[in-house]
Amino acid sequence: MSTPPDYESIPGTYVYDARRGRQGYQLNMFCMSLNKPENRARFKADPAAYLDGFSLSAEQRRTVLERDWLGMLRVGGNIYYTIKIAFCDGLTFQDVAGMMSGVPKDVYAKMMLAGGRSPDGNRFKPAPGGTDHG
Amino acid sequence: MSTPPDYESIPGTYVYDARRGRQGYQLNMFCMSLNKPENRARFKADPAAYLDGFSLSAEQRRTVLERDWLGMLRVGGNIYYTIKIAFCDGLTFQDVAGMMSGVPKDVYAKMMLAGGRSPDGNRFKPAPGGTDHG
Amino acid sequence: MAKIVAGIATSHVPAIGVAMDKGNTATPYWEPLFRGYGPAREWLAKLKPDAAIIVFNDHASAFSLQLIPTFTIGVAERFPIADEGFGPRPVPEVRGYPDLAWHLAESLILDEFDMTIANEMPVDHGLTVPLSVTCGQPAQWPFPVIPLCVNVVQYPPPTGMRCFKLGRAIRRIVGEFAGDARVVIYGTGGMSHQLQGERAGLINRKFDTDFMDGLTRDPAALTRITHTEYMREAGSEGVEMVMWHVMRGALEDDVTEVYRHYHVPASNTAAGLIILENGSGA
Amino acid sequence: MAKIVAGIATSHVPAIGVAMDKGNTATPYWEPLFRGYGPAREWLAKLKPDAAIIVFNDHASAFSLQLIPTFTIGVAERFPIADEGFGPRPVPEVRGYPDLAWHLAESLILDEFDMTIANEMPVDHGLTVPLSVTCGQPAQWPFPVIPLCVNVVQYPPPTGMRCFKLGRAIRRIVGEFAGDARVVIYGTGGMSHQLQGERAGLINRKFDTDFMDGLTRDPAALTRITHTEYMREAGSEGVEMVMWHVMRGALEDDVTEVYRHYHVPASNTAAGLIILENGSGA
Ligand SMILES: [Fe+3]
Ligand SMILES: [Fe+3]
Repeated sequence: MSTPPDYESIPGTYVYDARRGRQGYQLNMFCMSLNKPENRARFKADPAAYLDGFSLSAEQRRTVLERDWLGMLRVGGNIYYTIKIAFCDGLTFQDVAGMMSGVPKDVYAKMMLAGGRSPDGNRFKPAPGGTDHG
Repeated sequence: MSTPPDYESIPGTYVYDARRGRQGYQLNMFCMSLNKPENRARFKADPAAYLDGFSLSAEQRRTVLERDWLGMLRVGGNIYYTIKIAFCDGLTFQDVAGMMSGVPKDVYAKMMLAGGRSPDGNRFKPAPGGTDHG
Repeated sequence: MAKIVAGIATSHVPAIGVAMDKGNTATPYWEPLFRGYGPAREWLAKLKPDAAIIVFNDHASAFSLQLIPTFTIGVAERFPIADEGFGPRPVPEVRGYPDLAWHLAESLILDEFDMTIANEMPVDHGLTVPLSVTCGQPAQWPFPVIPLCVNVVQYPPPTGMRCFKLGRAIRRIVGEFAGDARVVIYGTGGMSHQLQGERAGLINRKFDTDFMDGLTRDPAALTRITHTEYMREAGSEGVEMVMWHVMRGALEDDVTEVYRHYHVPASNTAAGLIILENGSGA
Repeated sequence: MAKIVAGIATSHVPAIGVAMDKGNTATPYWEPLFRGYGPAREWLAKLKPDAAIIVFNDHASAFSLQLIPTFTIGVAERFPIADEGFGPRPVPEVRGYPDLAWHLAESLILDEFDMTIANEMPVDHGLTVPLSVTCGQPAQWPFPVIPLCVNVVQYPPPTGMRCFKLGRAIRRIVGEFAGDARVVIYGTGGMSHQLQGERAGLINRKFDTDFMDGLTRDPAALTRITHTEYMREAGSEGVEMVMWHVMRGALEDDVTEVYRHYHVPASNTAAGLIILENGSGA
């Protein structure tokens, strides 16, 4: 509990552990509700009103309404849950992955076609406490 | 799977195992619904109509409508579930235990006050395959 | 470091809760049972634990047959009181202890216990009656609780040995938790009782007494009792006693029995209570 | 006696299912992936197993964060297709195999695996995409299925070692089942992929290749890979590969790799497929 878990040294990665499980519960349970077509219809018709039915923090609410995909992860969103918002928008996993990694859709698609993002240089955060031996 | 489980040698006992779990699922899920006060009210008001909402076998349905407590166990009822029907009737676990063991309420109560049913003579079914060494 | 300082095992008969909720504890039927709970309450009030882990089983309240987890740990901030079919008991909501509960959940899974994690879970008499028995009727429960729910409704429950090993792991993992919380662990359920069938009302005083004796002296031997032996000797619902092994496993090898109470009947059940402290005593 | 005759591991990327459901498998993007699935379908059609155990993970379809079981075994007669947020896939309902599923559930629990038993469970792409990949688009799936669902959504998933031990137990328990059913076991998920964060799109061909090599040759070494190593090397969702260990554990010590296919990309994922048969080969 006192030392940070070793996976914290992985860059650009939001492991859905106990801390995020506690922080993101309401946000993810809202996403879960979108498994029902009638709820998807209500959310699409009036997102803000639909969100009133869940106890999200102001920042969680903002990330959903603004489709801030990376922001959602930072306030406890779990990608298997938040992707359901993207499905409502007609987006795919790859669309959202591109947005989260901050590059245009075609650039991300090209990276994947070229074999994906290399692990080399992407194993450890550059900060003190980790060096990439990839 | 081929030899009967050893607990089958216990008399007057309906172990809620895989066989009963498969047989009694719908019956017990009906009982589970009685955890909600609105469902209890509907069941009390019109038991037959309420049961129409569940896929019970004719015999399961009969045991519920006739409050055949022992019969319920024989068609897959689990006592932790079927007792909820008794709660609707204002009965207690002890009332139902007496009825299942086939004695009047006061006789059962006296047996319990005198230390309960003895295990002696009640460990094994009298049939071939088991003798009571209690 | 946090530490499990003592263990309590007690039956969790629903009628005991009803007697307390209705103010019937002084009737001739109930007085002998409740008289025996007094010393346990005094002991616990003196111990003042910072938290409790309560090992119990759900009785078709939080869980239905749709999904039947073997071991569930509750990590929520609070656990509402379940409606079991006659309205929720009029007792305080149960406060959780998410920091320690999540630490347990994570460490147990990495230690090869296949836990189910519950972020929401109403709790029924299996958990609240032991609290009532040992804490009385306060406006708030005196400590936060980690509910640890064991399946005993669908056969098979986990074995006594598995439960004992879970207790052992809990002891170690609580000891790795930062801070100095003093934790008490409850094993609940039992003792001998059979609620169902023509054999309802079975009580086996000798089995129960031997079980309580063995809990202090030779818990390893007790873990070899099979499910069929529990059911044959102590009634079909007597198999709930497997939950006492979790409590015992979470204590040190050497323990001292500091209190025991045994009374027949509480409704259909033999009500037992035992308190064990770590160490072989003074 | 029943027997596990072979194992398949395959990624279960949802986009692969969508490509099949929309008839896009011959496009330039998808053709190279689906070409590689052909031999696996032929192999399975020739094997004609009587049943399959499919080890998969749910993706917020049947289970929410309310209750998170580590291992769930489905004992139902049928499993409906889940709506994951864009309507259920247009594929046949999955038939269950309650006789063997209950036998497994009961024996696993008595063998100290803390299973959750599911009497009702919709199944999502984690289970249906592997069926589609290996069976094509029949009007009915060719065999009944026992779904075995593993938590990988909430950290921590069970360890690779625990998954391997579960497979070992499954092998023995299937062998104790009356009848002569020939059972195939699927491990699904993986290979390297990361769906989230700034590092999304990570693919590690070397890690994946080494993992497939090790699965045949030295599965014990693979079970020592930690969760952090999976996530660092193969992406945060690459940890799904723990499910391949259940499949491998359920096979004999000596196996022969009869087929392998590996393709990048399928959406964000490296799609891998491997077929292992018992015995060290001809
Ligand atoms: Fe109980
Ligand atoms: Fe997956």
